[in-house]
Amino acid sequence: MRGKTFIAHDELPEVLERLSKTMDVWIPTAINDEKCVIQFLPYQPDRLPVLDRQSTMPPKKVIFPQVETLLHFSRKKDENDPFKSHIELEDEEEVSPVLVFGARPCDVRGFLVFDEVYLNGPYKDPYYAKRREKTLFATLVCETSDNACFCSAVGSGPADQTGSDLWIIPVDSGYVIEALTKRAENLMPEMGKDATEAQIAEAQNVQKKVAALHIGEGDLTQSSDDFEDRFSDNEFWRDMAFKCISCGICTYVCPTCYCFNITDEAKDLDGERIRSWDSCMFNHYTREASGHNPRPSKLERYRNRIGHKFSYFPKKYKGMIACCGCGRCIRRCPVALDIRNVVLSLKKNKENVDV
Amino acid sequence: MPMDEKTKTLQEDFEKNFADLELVIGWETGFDRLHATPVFIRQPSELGKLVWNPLCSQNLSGYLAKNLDASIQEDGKKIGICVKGCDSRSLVALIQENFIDRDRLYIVGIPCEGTVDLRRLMHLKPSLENVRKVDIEGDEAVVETDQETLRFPIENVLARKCLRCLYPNPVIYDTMIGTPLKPRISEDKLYSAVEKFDTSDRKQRLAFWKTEFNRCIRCYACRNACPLCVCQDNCIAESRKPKWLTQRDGIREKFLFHMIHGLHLAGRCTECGE
Amino acid sequence: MNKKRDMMISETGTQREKEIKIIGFLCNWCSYGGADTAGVCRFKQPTDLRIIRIPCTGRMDPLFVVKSLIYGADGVLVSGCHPKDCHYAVGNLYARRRMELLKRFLPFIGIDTNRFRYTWVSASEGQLWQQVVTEFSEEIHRLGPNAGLNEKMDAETALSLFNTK
Amino acid sequence: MRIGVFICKCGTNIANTVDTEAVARKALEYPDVVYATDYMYTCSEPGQEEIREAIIKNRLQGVVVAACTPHMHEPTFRRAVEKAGLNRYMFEQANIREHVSWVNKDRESNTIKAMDLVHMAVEKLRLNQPLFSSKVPINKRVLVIGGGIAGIQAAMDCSDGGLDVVMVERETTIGGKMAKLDKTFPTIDCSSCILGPKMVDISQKENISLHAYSEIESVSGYIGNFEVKIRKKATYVDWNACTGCGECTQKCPSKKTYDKFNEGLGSTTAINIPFPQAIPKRARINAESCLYLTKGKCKKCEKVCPADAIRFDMEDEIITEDVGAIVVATGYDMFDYSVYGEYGGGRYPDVITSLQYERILSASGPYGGHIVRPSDGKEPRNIVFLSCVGSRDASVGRPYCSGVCCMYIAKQAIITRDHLPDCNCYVSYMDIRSPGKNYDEFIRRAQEEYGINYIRGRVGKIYPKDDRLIVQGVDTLMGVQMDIEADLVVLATGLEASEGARELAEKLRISYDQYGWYMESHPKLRPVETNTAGVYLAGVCQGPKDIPASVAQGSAAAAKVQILFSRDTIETDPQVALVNERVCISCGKCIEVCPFGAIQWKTLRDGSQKAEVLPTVCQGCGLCNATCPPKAVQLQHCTDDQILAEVNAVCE
Repeated sequence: MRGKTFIAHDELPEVLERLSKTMDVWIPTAINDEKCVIQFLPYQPDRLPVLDRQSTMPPKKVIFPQVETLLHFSRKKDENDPFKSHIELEDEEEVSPVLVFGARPCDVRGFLVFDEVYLNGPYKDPYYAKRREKTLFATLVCETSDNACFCSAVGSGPADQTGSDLWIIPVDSGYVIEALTKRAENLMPEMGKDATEAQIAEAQNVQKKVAALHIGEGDLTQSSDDFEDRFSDNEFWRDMAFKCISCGICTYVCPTCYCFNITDEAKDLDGERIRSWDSCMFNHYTREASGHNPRPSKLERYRNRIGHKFSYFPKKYKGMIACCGCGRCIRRCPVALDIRNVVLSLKKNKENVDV
Repeated sequence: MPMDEKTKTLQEDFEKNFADLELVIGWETGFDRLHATPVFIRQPSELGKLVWNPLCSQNLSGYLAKNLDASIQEDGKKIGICVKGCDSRSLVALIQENFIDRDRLYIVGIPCEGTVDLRRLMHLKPSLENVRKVDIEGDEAVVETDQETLRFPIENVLARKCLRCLYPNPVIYDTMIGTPLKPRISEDKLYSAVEKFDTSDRKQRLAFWKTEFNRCIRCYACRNACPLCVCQDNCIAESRKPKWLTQRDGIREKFLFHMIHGLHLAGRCTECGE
Repeated sequence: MNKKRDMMISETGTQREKEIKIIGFLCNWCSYGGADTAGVCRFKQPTDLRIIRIPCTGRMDPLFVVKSLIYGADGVLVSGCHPKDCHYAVGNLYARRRMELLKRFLPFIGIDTNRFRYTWVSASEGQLWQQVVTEFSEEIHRLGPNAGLNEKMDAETALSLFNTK
Repeated sequence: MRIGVFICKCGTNIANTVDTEAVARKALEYPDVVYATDYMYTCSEPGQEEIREAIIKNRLQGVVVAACTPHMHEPTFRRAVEKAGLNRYMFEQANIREHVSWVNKDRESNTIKAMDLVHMAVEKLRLNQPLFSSKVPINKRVLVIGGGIAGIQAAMDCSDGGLDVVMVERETTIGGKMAKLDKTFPTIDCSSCILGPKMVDISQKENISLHAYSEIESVSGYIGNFEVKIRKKATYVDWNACTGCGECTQKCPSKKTYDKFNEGLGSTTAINIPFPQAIPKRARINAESCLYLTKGKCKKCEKVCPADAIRFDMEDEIITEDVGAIVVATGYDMFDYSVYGEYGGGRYPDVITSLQYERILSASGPYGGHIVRPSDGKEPRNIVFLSCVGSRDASVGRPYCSGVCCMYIAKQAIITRDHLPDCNCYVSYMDIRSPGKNYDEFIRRAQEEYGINYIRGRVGKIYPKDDRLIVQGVDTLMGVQMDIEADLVVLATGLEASEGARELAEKLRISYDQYGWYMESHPKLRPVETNTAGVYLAGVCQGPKDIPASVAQGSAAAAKVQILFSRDTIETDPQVALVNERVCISCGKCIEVCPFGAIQWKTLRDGSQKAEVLPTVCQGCGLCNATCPPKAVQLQHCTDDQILAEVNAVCE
């Protein structure tokens, strides 16, 4: 096994270039610098990683694409009886191995939520599993946080290594890389030179310093009972959800939101079955075929979002809350709705609540 | 009038008139002092939350058309709402289209010097921390942090829509806070960007829009923030019957979605920039 | 002939390379009748047009035109009763405003406005209909096939555009 | 769905240039198509039988026929599928004759085009829904708007058939323009002698209620069930009390009131009855010239009225009538000749209109039937009649022929020669149009028996010289200049849509052309119907015509009403708009755009307001569908999805 390696700043493109020969390397990159939108895209020679701040969109789509074709189908009519037909199905082809380079601990933690649902459950999602198995995460120790970040409040932290395969520690002159899983070790020969003692020491200092940080106030992980108590408090939810404009951006930028919709798009006798992101903020999410909707307004929908993340999910999955504290939903919300505030408010003035 | 004073006048005005109001819609400081967020006040004791500053970008008039159904109408009491110049125009449009009843509103208009585009600000100063206050003084945006006071030329940090705003002053109001302002742009220059765009050839224009729409993630925030996008949950972009769009995320679907948005707002848009 | 046709039918992809396809939205009362009249009079026309019968041009949402063009129709022709001559009194007046708006909007978003045309042809104007179809078809042939917004190709072009900026 | 496709060869009409067999074979590849064939004459009885058999044998649920235009045989095929037990709307027709085989000879391209059209029809049909007509009861009362000869005829015919009739007349008396005429062509019989008895009948029929001096305020509802609001304008005389004795008109001191009935020749009193045979014969005070109403002093009429009928405080009153059908017979106005500056533009008192001349000729007119000049009361020695004043002249926006002028000029000239045998009559004409029964003979009599001078050519100028008028023009047949010293010039003024015709059309939601004439549903085959079901046209309001034609159309409109009322209910066309209340966002835009007032607000149980289409009023234009932002309103049988399906069939 190789020890820790070092990549100097100016060697990074070279390393990425080399890695991308054998696998798809997704990096956070600014597609239009002026607009400050950073998203994960496959590495290309003229595409540079932006590592000094959190990406606008998490790397969710690497494993869980916004739209994914599950299968192609085509109906073949019986020549003798055109009413009869048989259906030929064709799965999507295999996926290639992927390295996500430069994700942050919160981004990676999002996939742990996914894993509970799509890998460890009674049912395994083959489409998710297929990509998940072939994906490695090279995660960056997170030195930059802002007022919307709250990873420590959800039981994680800026130096949380859970779910990562490689560990990237930024030091003055570059990055120190460390393999965390067996799968990652094969990649180490590609990861620059061996790190010097001094670099390793510097990296340990950074790691230590960052690990000591507590990002976000309070503890949001034990809110399940509070939520249940509040469930019927319509006035509370009205006030909490009032400013929400029912757009879906919080769910789209969320590394843990895993809901999807499946539709068949057919033309004549051929078509494909596609799976696309869905959002519980949308009216259609729970609309029934009859037209009835059990969550008719944003009050019920917003309550569900909180409940799902902080109560239903941890109840079902060993206490794990479906929130990674990345703060994107707060940062990107057009009306700056603060999910932390809502969760903390669950506790307040409880004596007034008529249960 | 400085921002603090305006905030104070704003609070006082609502306090004076609160007896007639069931609800006040305004802005408060968000999760940090760099963010403002809509606030809905039902108790006079909470009026202290109200703020006015160049971060109050959200157009609150949309809440009136979309979210206030008949049920919250309390015996003849009115809804108080704060509007900037652009917001007031949306309000007029909504009143004209009979989505809201002018008589139910108590409108406090605030002449607006422009709102700060946080993305532009963060681009200039990515590590902006511990902000205390953001204000506009003449042609400069002033950002006070715990450590220092920063000054930026407004053309670098103001939302672009604000730089070409013709209506800094509310066009409809019951009370106005502060004195009317002059637009920062003359009418003849208003469409200079569009004119410039018009000089590009068709293929460049198509490429431009493809690039823009390619970034779209179909989260529908643009639509939901738009005060005049009144279909909301029934938008044909999501409807399966009729089915105008599929769930695919290709450029076609995004393009058509934005065409729907564009054509549905043709002749109605008040250029609030939401 | 049969062989050629069979080829064109089996390879639906290549069939389209030859045929230009124009979608015509025609009001039932005037232009559809005008097209019938042109047929009855045997006024020869190009074969590119596929007519969709609608009750009135007032039924036309401009989005039908946008959708057709984005999805690869080579041309779109909307035709109804002459203004003031609408079967439903005012339907075509609304249509005229909408189509005029669309005509100005299309170039702004980079769609060739020459691929879209609206005209007024009454049920008796078979000759005019022949002229309209012939001229418009010639125009569309001159412009060539419309790629529309092709999914895959465009994702790539769009990305390459980011990088060259 | 199980769809059957039938490709018609139409003999050789289609089969010559379209490979129908290949189209049928291709159709089998489309989704849901389980049966496809071609046939020689699909519309023939055996062809229809084949469709019916195929429906039953293959348990088809929808049928596409690719044949001629649906305008030709859609009803035929709908009946055919209905006979086999399908809903008539589970049918689509692809037009591969008028739109394909007849307009190009390229067999290969035609075949592909036909395949596409069949494909589109199949895709649309897959989204068709069975539609069902509903039945609504008919209110068997008819409203006749306008009490001229056309309206009178329509009202009488309806009344004679046993229908209740409501007649609304704008003036204080019925009779219209015909009541002002002296004689009628080509028989020279007395106009009031033939009209008078009909007017009296109207007043005496028990099933006709007459609202004179009234106008239509608004019309709502739909065929079989209209609700009409009528404004009864203030007459300042209680017509229930007034006996029409005329005492008041004798004593009224305001004698300079414009005499509308006499076309402004002479003047009348502020309180007045237009003419002795008026129906109803009731007095009305002209508020603009009444001394009491303008200056607050007088009340002479009140003092002399033996019936105490004067009501100075009277106001307009709105009444409501419910009817099942409406006959519009609002007639016309005379063209305002003053736009012709070269004819004096109204400045010379002895240049008059033909209708003024009728009043001069009339024994009940201002001069008692003596032909004298308005300026000095002298008998004229030379009279010139000018034809086409405001007709066939695009420069004044009147390119159409008024149709009656040639004839009435001949009539007036003949009567003139009867009255004043020494008076020379000249007629300056462009062309003579006399296509009616005995009309051309009449013109010949004028020329040959009565020695009236017909001069072909236009008059360029009329100017006064001493107390006469010089009519200067050109005689195009002789090729010489024409200068006639005339004592009186009669302008054959053309006909134009009556004042307020457009406003009324909008209330009735019927179409009018660029001149304001009301548009019939079809110029040849539906000449008295409008595009608003239950509204019919009679007389000149639809376009210039003479008395026989107006009477004929009045009777025709009455016949249409009788036909409608011969049933107790009407079946509605189910191809109408329908609102999905769950999707409706209550913006009201559909209500604003609907040309027929077919959409109204409906209050749901939760108090919210949603749009609702009245299926009986809806004409199926789809304007609301195009306007509705969330597409909550969908036009049945032409929904967004159906149009999109057709688009998608062509694209990609």
